Amino acid sequence: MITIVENSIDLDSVVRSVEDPAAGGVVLFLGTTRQFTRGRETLSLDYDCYREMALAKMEQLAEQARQRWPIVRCSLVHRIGHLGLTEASVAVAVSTPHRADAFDAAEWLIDELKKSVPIWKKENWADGTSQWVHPGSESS
Amino acid sequence: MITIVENSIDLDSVVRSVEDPAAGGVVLFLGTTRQFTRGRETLSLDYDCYREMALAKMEQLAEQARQRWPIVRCSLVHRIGHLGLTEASVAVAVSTPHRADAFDAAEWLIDELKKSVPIWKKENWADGTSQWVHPGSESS
Amino acid sequence: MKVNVQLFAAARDAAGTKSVSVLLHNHGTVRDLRAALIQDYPQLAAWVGIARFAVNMEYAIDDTALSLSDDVAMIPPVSGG
Amino acid sequence: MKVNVQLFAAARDAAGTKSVSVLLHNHGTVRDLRAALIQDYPQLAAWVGIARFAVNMEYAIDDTALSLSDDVAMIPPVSGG
Repeated sequence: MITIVENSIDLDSVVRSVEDPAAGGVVLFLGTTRQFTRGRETLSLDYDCYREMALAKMEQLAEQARQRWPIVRCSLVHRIGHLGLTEASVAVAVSTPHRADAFDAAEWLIDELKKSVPIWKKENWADGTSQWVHPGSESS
Repeated sequence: MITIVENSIDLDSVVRSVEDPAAGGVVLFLGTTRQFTRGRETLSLDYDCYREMALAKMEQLAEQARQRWPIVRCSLVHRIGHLGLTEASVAVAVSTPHRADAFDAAEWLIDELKKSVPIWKKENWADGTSQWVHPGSESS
Repeated sequence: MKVNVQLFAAARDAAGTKSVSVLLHNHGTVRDLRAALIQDYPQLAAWVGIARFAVNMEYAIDDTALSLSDDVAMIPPVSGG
Repeated sequence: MKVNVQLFAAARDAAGTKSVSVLLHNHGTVRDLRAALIQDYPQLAAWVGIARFAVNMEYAIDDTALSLSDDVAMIPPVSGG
């Protein structure tokens, strides 16, 4: 399951999507909305994406992960739109025959997703300002 | 949440138990019932435990993990009794401010749980035999 | 040829629009596109400098030549996840 | 003193019971317990050799001395997870 959703990510369906009799372990990563970043308070986030390309990149990452690890099933779900504190913006789920591979593949997938998938986060700060996060730019 | 349950592990409640505004990431590991182990087919599993000690050991592991990583919340749930294929026997959930710590702590917790928590698995093989798994013994 | 460039996030806010168009000579490259965007849309200059460009949903290099039918997007540093 | 030992998994199956009792002299150790179990319950001998023992829900070493009130359990190699 590789998808971009506008509402809450359904954890059960993500985990079910990677269940398989060949799997001995499932690793699920959720990126959640943190209240404080370097001392600055966040009230909420807004995510935007270049949808067609984001989906294509997510498919590519899943395919690359399959080439590196013995993955049984793999799902990537990103939520866009408005998110409150503690809500999950992204879910990565990987099932493998043996658990170490699931940990390695899930961590690689989220690391790569954050580097190459065209999705952007806007922080809505408690001081009333909002700011797109563009790592490496002056404004982020 | 550190607990031993007799029925299906409720994923939503496990994930909710580690949600926190201080967390930027959640890693959930599920150990699932695999159909084939070294070519041998499993139909189902039965788990037994020394309950009081298993809970005490799980609490100790969580405490040790808290000393090693900046854990926001951490849950360990083990299911005992009879499990069919693909069902989860164990759930480890860890939330941390930054995701790399959640991956490391969750992997450490499941590795240690498998070494020291007094819980045992019986394989019910497709050939009609059953066998307690005792790593290192001749029969396993 | 006229090239339409999709904009996102801070670049979209800076331009006040979801896409902009520039005129490039035939076989113009991403490098030419950057120069044209800076000239025609100075409010995008800071973002053009740090953005990648995607052509038909793949990241392109500055030497990539553009065609009339390409889908072109300006991809400022991403922050998904 | 009489020491009651909880059994689990294959050791329980081998003994056909959830716990067994052995007589140890006062201040007997886990090492003495292993010897007494092998003597009194030969069907447990293979498991006594590879098991750890827990005293009051902590893994004990062979030199650990036992008291009458201790909770003692034989812990064959674990396979949870």
